[in-house]
Amino acid sequence: MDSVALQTLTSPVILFFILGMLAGAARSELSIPEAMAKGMSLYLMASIGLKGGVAMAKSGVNGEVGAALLAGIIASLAIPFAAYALLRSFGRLSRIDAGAVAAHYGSVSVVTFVTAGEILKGVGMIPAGFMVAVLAVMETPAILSGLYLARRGVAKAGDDGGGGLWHEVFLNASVVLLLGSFAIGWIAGPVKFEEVKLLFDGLFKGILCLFLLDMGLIAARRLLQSRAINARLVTLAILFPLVNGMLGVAVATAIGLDPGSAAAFGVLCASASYIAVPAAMRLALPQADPGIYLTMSLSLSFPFNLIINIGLIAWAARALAGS
Amino acid sequence: MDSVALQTLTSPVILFFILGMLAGAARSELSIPEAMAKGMSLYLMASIGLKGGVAMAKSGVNGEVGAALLAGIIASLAIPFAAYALLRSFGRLSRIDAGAVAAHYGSVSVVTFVTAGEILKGVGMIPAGFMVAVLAVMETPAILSGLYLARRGVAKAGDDGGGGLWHEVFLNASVVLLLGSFAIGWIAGPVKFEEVKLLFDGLFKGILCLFLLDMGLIAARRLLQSRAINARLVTLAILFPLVNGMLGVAVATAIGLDPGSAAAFGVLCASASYIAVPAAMRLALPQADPGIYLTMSLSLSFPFNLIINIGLIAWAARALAGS
Amino acid sequence: MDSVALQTLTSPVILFFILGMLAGAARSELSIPEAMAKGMSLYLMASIGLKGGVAMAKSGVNGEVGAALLAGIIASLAIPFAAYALLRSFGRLSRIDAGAVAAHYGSVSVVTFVTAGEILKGVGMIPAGFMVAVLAVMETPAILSGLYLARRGVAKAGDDGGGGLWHEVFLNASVVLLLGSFAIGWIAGPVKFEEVKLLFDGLFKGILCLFLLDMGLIAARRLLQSRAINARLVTLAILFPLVNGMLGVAVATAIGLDPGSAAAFGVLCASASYIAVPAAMRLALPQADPGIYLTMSLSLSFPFNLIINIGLIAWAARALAGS
Amino acid sequence: MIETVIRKRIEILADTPLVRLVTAAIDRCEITGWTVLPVTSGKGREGQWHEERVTGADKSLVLTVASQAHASRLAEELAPLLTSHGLLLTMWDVEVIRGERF
Amino acid sequence: MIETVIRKRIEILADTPLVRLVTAAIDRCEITGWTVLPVTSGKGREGQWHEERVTGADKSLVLTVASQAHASRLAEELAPLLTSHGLLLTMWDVEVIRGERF
Amino acid sequence: MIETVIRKRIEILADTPLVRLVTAAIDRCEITGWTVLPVTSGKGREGQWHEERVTGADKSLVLTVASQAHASRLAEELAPLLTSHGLLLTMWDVEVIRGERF
Ligand SMILES: Nc1ncnc2c1ncn2[C@@H]1O[C@H](COP(=O)(O)O)[C@@H](O)[C@H]1O
Ligand SMILES: Nc1ncnc2c1ncn2[C@@H]1O[C@H](COP(=O)(O)O)[C@@H](O)[C@H]1O
Ligand SMILES: Nc1ncnc2c1ncn2[C@@H]1O[C@H](COP(=O)(O)O)[C@@H](O)[C@H]1O
Ligand code: NA
Ligand code: NA
Ligand code: NA
Repeated sequence: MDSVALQTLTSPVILFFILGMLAGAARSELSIPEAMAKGMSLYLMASIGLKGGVAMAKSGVNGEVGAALLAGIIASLAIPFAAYALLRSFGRLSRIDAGAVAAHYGSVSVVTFVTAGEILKGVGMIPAGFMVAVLAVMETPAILSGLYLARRGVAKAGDDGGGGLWHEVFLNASVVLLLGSFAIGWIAGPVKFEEVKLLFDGLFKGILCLFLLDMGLIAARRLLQSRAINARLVTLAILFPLVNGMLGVAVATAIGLDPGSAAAFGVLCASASYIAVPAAMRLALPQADPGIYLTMSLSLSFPFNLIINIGLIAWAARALAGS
Repeated sequence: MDSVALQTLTSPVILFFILGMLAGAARSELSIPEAMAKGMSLYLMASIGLKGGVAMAKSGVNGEVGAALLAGIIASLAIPFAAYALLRSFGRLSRIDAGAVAAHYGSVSVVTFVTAGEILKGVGMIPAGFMVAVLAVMETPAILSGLYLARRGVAKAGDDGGGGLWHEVFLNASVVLLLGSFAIGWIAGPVKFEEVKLLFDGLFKGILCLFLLDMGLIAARRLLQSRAINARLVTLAILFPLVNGMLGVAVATAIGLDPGSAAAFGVLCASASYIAVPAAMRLALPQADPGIYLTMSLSLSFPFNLIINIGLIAWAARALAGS
Repeated sequence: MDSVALQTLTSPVILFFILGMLAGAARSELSIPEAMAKGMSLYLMASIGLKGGVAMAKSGVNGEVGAALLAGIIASLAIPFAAYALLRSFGRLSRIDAGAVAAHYGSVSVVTFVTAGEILKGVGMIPAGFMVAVLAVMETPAILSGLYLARRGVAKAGDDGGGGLWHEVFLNASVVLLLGSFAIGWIAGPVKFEEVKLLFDGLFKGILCLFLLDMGLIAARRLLQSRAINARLVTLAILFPLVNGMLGVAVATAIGLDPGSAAAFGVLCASASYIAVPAAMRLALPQADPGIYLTMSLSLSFPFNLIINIGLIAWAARALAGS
Repeated sequence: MIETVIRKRIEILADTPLVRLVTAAIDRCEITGWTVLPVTSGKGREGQWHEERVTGADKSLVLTVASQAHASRLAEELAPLLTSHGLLLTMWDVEVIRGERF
Repeated sequence: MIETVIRKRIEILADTPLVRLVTAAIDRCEITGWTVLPVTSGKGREGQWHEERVTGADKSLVLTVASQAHASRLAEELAPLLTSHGLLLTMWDVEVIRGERF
Repeated sequence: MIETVIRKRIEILADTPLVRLVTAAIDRCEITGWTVLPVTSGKGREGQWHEERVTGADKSLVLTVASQAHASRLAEELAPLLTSHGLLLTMWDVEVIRGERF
């Protein structure tokens, strides 16, 4: 684990994230233009989609893929139930807030996945290409669970967001871009990919640095301004990634994934959405407080995952594979 | 021709365009920030300008260049007359709408040219560097023809746009950037170009992918929302590129261009503007309906050129050169 | 000096700047989206910070570093006093305008520094890594001097900007980003830097081209619209860079810097801020006329430095080192 | 002097993911059109926010011009959303030329 | 209480390539200034549009503050363009401080 | 028909580095919130400007909705800055729903 921890803390990627958090905490005026941040997030998704598809074209489809996809969908559906129970009892949240937060933890964070990929690559644990598809399928099932939990027994008064919601959930920008570029990578294959590799592979880590600088700024600023967060919720925002990550690694190892992919699966379970799910919640559960769910997922669990938990998960995946 | 068709349909560049069209047709929320799209289009123009200039510095000026430039200017002036006749008779458009649409088909699409360049390079038919200058000189003459046709015999009531129009036409951003970076490439030459080659050459194809993703989205969305398009206009939007492309290849071969350059010339004739000309038309012919000219050039002719017509033109250029 | 002059005038970097100035002077509609320009300036600062830090990690800290930092701080504090005297007497400016302009000349222009770095590299005079830290520490002391000069003896009526000002000065985006990425480069070291080198080093010069295209446009447009500029102020806007540059080179050579670093130091003294200082002046000296200070620093001194003065300074640094 | 008529101008500040709900309501009221403006940052009872298009936590301003009758219908249509979805609605009289369009 | 005077605020939505025509008209009316705001998307009789700066099919909002007399002159100046160029103009009274500026 | 109350809408155009001064003044007046809109270009007595976020020479529009009393207080608070810092302030009556929020 030490090698991963060192790998993490001297990686420019993580250091830029920490710089962003420090600058945000010091209330510096530093900020990345919105359009650039949005552009970088689209780039990151297109890149990992493409690279996953190319890896898939190289390796071919095998049994593992189906198992991993199924495990991902089940995890995304199931995690919110466990999280909801704790958020209601220990976290003392209302039904609606608990449902909204639970949806975030069932879903995934693309950037956490991507950063983990770079860190794992650095220690020779390269995740399989199909993990990108697992990432894509895990984004949305959690939204269904979260809404079910939040609305159970409540008469849906004037469900205006309805039609828009399903659209948002299934044709959501990141799912379309991830799966679309996955397909393109698969069709184009490794030879054609060469022509665009410099952009989508060569620059990847550098652009991730700049993107994480921005995420650090946003995470710290939000934390400073949050009012609704208490010690119980902080505890849960650390506990969820820890437990979900370990369980994820265990399941993935059990279904036969290699250590790199098992670690990536653990990271997916550990990570919490802060892009797709918040947008869906604004539509479907407008009464839920973004001050709770965004702060927990973005300002607490996200940094914890990046700086500490990816290292722990990688260590666990190795330990389990070694046994 | 088969090799070009295959080349086209497995190229990440074209696949990203198709992904954009599909996402747009499915009304996905996916969208590229405006500032990023604008930035990428500036990058693409600076890149082809530079590369053309560098190629020119290598090859030196020869007789072909003058012939190609002249042919380009004549084509840009003449095409609108032929197109106008068909738009009035077969297309049943008003004089003003027909003039506006005709101007688009006489002018050129930078992105179609650039995409054709990549596809032609893939099959070993590299266009000469000076074709970039031909591209630049073909942008504006068509605007003059289109306006002449639209306004013939009409008393120009309160020609407010006048002064602004000539400015728009001759100092228009894409002409300035294309010719400016062409001159820079020429002055700097191949040795100095090395220093910036990674950005302007290495990343070119990758950035074209992301740009075409956006163009696909815009083209599909516009098609979905268009109300003024009927079967006659769809027919013309396919016919114009087909016929103009073939004639262009024939002329270019006749004046002695190599097959790659002849194909590029054909693509210029086939392509329709959707950036410079629409802006000029809003100023000079505000009564013309953008729902007609933008939909025809951007949502119909542009995809047809990218996906099918470039392949046909390349095949024709080869066939003619072989004969 | 001839080799540097030639180096300068055939460099794509400078040619793009000139293209921007010409397009701006011709009132072309060409423009770079704000968000892209802002993004490129953040990229340039992160890049030179990183590269400086990595160079520092390679070379280790030595006595020169401390001397250079101290000289930088003193220059930044002192230059405004000399400039102020001339701006009041020869330039005939009011106390407030003279103080504001003086602050600009004491501070530095990141882009001038960066462009000089590329030009110096081209003639084999590579500045030491720690010069980035000198750049960062020279940004703000001049603001203090300028404010002191402008406000001396004036009762500060309703000093609303106060609190915000110190914040702006010390946690200003460029200082945070420069020093932050300097630290990251230092911690990560040359091996880890390899992973992100393609973005932060490989693309550097190309992105600088596009950025300078925009700066040329902005500089020329501002000059066209300026009303408050007269021959006296134009004279000073040329004189300050000339004299400060030569004095800077002399001092730097005297304290033992190598010719490349001495030239870089001269460029820092010669350059005038047009990002950090104008923002601080709007807050702290709102009555000062931006039409004077921005036009002098951005539209006059900046082009003079880029196109002519960097060459002169490099020649002086060589001549002094040779003696 | 050119003839003008009085219409209502309504502006609604909403979270960007909710803009579609607002424009759908405008369409339902058969108002001829709407326009969306970007917004950079803000502060309200729920705290301050700043350019966060990445997390979808940003806002937009929807503006529409309508007759008094249509405007009232829109206000009523949106009223239930105002509290639940945290919308901010302001409305005032403006003069327009070619009033028959609205 | 601070003294305010009444001026007209005029806002004109126009295709971005046409903004120059609008600001030229404002200048001709000798109004002291104008300000342009970006616009993201919209819908009118000619259908919906969305962030298309690349094709020049986007719009901008020009805002200007002027005296009643200047405002009327501007409205008359722009009236012929309203229909031909599809501009949307709204105008209303606002209070300003330091009214002598406008 | 839905009940509305009258509030003041105040819009202040300011250089972006000065926005913090304006919002601080709004906070001091205990107004519930504010919203900042981007601005692209403009022209005034000091000449024309255009998208120059890089040099910090760009502007922003701050909008706030407040009761008459709060609005007057804000106008007085900002009055000294108007001339010295070149702010442009306009203010008018608007109808709002759920007026108790402001
Ligand atoms: N009633 C309205 N309220 C606000 N904006 C409108 C309205 N009608 C039209 N627009 C805007 O004006 C543009 C052109 O309208 P039109 O000429 O009707 O297509 C639309 O795309 C909208 O952005
Ligand atoms: N009458 C006006 N209407 C709208 N905006 C104005 C007006 N006058 C000035 N402005 C804006 O305020 C800025 C500063 O004005 P000034 O202080 O007169 O240079 C200008 O650049 C415009 O953006
Ligand atoms: N009084 C106000 N004036 C202008 N904008 C406001 C006001 N109150 C709230 N807002 C805006 O509405 C958003 C949501 O407000 P709230 O629901 O109170 O947090 C804020 O972030 C501001 O952008
Ligand atoms: Na998860
Ligand atoms: Na053509
Ligand atoms: Na200096």
